[in-house]
Amino acid sequence: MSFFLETLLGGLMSGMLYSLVALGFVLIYKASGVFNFAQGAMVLFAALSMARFSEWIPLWLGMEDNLFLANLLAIAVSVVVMFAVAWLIERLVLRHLVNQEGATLLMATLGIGYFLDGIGQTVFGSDIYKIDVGMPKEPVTVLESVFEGGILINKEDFVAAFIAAMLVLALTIFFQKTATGRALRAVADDHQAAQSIGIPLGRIWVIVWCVAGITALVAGIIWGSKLGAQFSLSTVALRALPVVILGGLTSVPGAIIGGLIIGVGEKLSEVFLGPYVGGGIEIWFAYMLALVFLLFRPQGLFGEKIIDRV
Amino acid sequence: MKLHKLAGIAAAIGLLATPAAFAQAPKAAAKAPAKAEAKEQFFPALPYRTGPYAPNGVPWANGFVDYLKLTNARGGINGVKVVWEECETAYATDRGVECYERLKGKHGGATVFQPLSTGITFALTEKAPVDKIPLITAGYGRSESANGAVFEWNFPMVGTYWSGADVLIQHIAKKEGGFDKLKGKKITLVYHDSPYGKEPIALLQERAKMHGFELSLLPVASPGVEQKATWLQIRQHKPDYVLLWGWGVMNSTALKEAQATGYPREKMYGVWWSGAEPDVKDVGEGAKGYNALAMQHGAEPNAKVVKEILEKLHAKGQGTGPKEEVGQVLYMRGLISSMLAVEGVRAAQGRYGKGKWVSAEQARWGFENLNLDQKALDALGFAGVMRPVHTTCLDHMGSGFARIHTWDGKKWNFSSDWYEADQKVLRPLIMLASAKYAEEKKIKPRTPEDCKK
Amino acid sequence: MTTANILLNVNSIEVIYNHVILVLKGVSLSVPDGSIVALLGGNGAGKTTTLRAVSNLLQGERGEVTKGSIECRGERIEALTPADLVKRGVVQVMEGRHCFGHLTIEENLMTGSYTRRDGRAAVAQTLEKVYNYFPRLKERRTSQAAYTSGGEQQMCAIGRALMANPTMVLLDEPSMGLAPQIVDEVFGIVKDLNQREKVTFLLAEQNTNMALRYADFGYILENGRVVMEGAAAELANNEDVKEFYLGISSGERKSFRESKHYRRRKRWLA
Amino acid sequence: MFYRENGQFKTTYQSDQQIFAIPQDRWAILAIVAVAFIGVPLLVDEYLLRAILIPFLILSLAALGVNILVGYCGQITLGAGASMAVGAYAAYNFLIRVDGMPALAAILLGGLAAALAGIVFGAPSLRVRGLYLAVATLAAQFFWDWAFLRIKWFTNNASSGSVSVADINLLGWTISTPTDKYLFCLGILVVFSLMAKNLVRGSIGRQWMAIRDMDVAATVIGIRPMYAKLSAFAVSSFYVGVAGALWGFVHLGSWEPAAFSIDRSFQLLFMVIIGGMGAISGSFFGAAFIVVLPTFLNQVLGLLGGLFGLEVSVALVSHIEVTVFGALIVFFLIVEPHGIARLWSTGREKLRLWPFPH
Repeated sequence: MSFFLETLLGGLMSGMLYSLVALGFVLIYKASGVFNFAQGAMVLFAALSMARFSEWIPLWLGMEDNLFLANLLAIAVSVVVMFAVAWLIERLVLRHLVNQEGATLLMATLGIGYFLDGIGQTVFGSDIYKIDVGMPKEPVTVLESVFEGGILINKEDFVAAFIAAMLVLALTIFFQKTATGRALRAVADDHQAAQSIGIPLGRIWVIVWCVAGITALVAGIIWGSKLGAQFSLSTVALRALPVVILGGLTSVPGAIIGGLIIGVGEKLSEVFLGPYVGGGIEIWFAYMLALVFLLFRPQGLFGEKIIDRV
Repeated sequence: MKLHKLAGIAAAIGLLATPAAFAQAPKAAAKAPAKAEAKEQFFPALPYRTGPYAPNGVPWANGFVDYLKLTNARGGINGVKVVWEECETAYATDRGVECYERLKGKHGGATVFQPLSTGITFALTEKAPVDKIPLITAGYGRSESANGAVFEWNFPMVGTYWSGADVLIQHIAKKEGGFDKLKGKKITLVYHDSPYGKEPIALLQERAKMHGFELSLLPVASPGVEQKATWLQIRQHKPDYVLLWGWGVMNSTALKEAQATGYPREKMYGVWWSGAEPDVKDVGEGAKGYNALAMQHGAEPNAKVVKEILEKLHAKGQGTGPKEEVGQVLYMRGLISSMLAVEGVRAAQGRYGKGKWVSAEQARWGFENLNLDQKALDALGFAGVMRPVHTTCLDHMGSGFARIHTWDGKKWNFSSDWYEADQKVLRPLIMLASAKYAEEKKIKPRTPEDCKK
Repeated sequence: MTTANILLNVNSIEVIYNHVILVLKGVSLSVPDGSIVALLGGNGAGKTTTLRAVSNLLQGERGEVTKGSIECRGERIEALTPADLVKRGVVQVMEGRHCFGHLTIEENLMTGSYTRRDGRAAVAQTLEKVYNYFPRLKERRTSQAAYTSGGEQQMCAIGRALMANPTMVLLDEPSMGLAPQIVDEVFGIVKDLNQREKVTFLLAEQNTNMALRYADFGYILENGRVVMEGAAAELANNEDVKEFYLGISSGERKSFRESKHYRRRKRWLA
Repeated sequence: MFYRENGQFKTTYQSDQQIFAIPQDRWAILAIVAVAFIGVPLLVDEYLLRAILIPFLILSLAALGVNILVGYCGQITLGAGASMAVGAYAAYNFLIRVDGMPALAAILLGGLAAALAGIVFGAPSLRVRGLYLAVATLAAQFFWDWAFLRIKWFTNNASSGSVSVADINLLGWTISTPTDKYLFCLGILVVFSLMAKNLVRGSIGRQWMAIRDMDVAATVIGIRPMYAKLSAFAVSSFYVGVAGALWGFVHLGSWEPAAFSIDRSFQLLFMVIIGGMGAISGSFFGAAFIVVLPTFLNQVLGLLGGLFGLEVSVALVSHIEVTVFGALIVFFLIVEPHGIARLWSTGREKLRLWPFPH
């Protein structure tokens, strides 16, 4: 029993981490109808920027021992960097692709992804870099009185989950309650109509990519402090895809619920089903799980219905 | 818009012109050897300095190139200078194949290829016999290619995954106090889910049958950043030992997850690709007590050859990569790989003419008849770094020695004596697997008589 | 028409799509302040392209204005973004309605006020006004736009444009796909808005009959050229217009068998 | 000027509906094929054949398959790599398990197996659309990746899970030299391209396009979406599966599942979108772009570095290569969002009018 709970909890925690990446997808899709395959690259870019600046800034300023201040400055610099990336993407790419089909835009984001991967490694290097924001590493054991051996909890995951939850809350409010949020949703529905009533697409996109950049930074810091900032971070995006699909491309809360379901589903399947078929099933199990949900709700659990009128 | 269009057309024309450029590049290269013939021995390198495995690929590549530089600084191979050229593979098989094709004809023809990737090794194993270029896969590649009768062109020198796995089990047995104590013990293999990670399974299963320990297998999908479920299972099973067969980020992630689930690092044993500085660096104290196989060498900051490189290359600003890296585990691996290639050529010169350029086919003879005894190693500056290597027609591995080293939170220290892989266990497996390959590819294995040619 | 109160002046513009397809071949027209001007013509005549050229929405379709000029109150506007144009009071209602399907009707309307900087109260006031003109929208305010009827969506699109407080609305095919009754209702509201709110309309329409009934002035486009222009009443009485656009021929009705084997030649096609 | 149809009159429906209705096109295609069969083997060297042209041919075939599904039927797929893998492993198993199985038959059977798998994993398309479908097809990708690694039967119990095959023998012709391999792949590609060209302009092709443009409307006019979509999945997977078998048998000779990883799926989708969706020629343009460009950049950047006397490290070159590759993708999309094939046809349109601008 305690092992089951541990697995469950582990799944929930991983799920929250996936959600963090999934959120980036949802944000951009919701606000511009673009499925941003560069999200993984953005997470990597943000993490590299964070890791390297927190290493460089103390060297430049000559304050080796103030970790807190160094991290704070590095975060600030990284935010600026991500803003610049967002602005450039709008300027150089999206502006010229107004009103194009989904496939074209998707392709463009893949191009952006390559670009960021390349430039990120050129500027920041391709080694493993450390992000140390003081996340607790050692596990704690709780509920020892209830279960034999207690339940092992990873404190780091707990902190990460909390941050993710806060982020989601803020984003939900932003989308549903503000005029900018409304304009973002309008742009997602119909670029041209939004343009025709005077919503400046350029500015909207910059805003949205900035928000997605911040989300990528948060995800990058958390994942980076877990795994180290290095190239493989961009592959976590693939783990987040079933989450987005299951939760619905357009739903912020969906990204969270989807993350939890996928996280729990894949961990339980790997631990309890895996041994019978040789293991290593969690990736495709996650996708299959998403697929099964899709068969019942083709737009994802919380996604907006795909509305067709002939 | 006009500008865009023009630029677009220009780009299109550029693309069309590409074949012409391609056609010229190798031809230009083909001309070069006319004057360079019998002068420079070409060692192509297929490293990866980008992509998911870059942190581990870079030091290897630096060591590889540094030794070639050192060889020239020492006056070449009996006076024959060496040249090298890198082609980035990013650990991708098709890029590796393209690089192989690109480099094999350059600078008068490649002497030997070293792909540093199991996948690329598999693909090149098919091409090398056709082009008559040998492959050195020191410490990786196909374990069964140690059988030179079938794999005429493959040289998994110094160690294969099977010899490595065998040594690990020997070490564990010794720790437990004998092979008979292994009975009923639980050993878990956490492996990279690819041919690389799966290589040791056959041998471990063989050993499990012999000694009656319980072997469980936990695959980790590439690149290995998601291991929570794996370590939850380990926490449940509480195995006595965990063997780690990872590469790149998978290693450090495994150590972090072990820390997070509280599995003692002292009971973890990595293969030699899981026991270098990049694997433990950002885990630091969290990896203290973790053991890994040392493919003969470990981190060797005090070796003579390392000092020589620092003095002859890095002191003059001619080194490859940062100075601190010289002597680290993966750097040493690249260095040794490079050394084996150079010494093979030296051996071939012994037969085909000292101080003369040798072809790839001639070099193959050198690799097959390599006899690096302790004296030769000492002379090269490898005293204490490795043990003698002696290859034959039937045994392309040449040496099955290995030892264990342990991370103390700051650096790697040796923690065991030398072990030698048990040929009685290895040989049948090698013969079986290579016979199957020969059958698939319709190859007739060489007989001892063929070897004498 | 004096030049003083001309709101919009289009001066022999040429539009090319995708660098090869020439669609407008020198279209000129002017729209006086406070009027309703109709652009008439068949499919592919260039009506929509003209409107898009004015509102600068061509870019998304890979079209561009290559010759001529467009002026709004004497100011050149070809280089402005659509958003700038909305701030200057020119809004387009696109053909085929283009409501934001996943937003509710009220949210749709509110997006129209995005460019306004005159405070919440003023916006709320405009919203009330729009609801007055289109009481149906008020009923459906909380339903998703995609689930409303075609007429409601057209009203929503017009209402959304009004939320920007425009001086001029470019209205593209408001009658498309609507029942005649609804068309009447929509045109009635357009006329109302024109008279009471002093909104200028430039209207592209295939339904010539309906358009001429409500418009002050009309242009007839064919093959990317203006082939006829005149006051609405004049056009409605023109023989050619009657024959080719209104489907009324002179004389009494003939049976199909007696009808001419060839139609009257369009005189302007030289 | 030379590309003008004036004076060419069609007097029968048959001549009006030929594959290449304009004689200039017909001659051009014939010339290209002739050069490819005769000229290229004589002119180019081994490097070009083995490292560029053979991969280009095989991936063109795969891209053609993906284009049928994505470009003509509008179903985005990210599982093409898996179809290649199914084709390769199925062909391998047919070859080793059935005595005396000719290699070409094994390759085609591999394609059929891929078609079957395609139908199974294409089934969600009946309910799921667009990006959701794209991600759903990833399920197939990861499932097959896993299956070929884990299920030993597929790899004939190879200890490492990778398999290898001997050179193909086709009616006494042993395909071993690069030129042989090139001609073999080229032959298959030409046959399959003509088949595809005919398929997409026939009834089934029109059904696919109707489904692509608006599936609800297509259903209303009596097209059975199940039949149309699944047939597109089947045909597409067949093409991709054959390409996969060729990739394994002819190009690599020995392979592991990683040869058909998710990167391959993305790569194939790239080719189709960059090359031009819904255009047969687009598949070739796209494959050329994706196969040639990185290698080209890599070599040119290295040369450029050498030109300025800088010793550019391999790492920097490949970082820049990735960067430039990404930038070029974006650039091409901006110049022509509908792919290189459209750029080509726009150019042709201009050629027809030349020297007049409109």
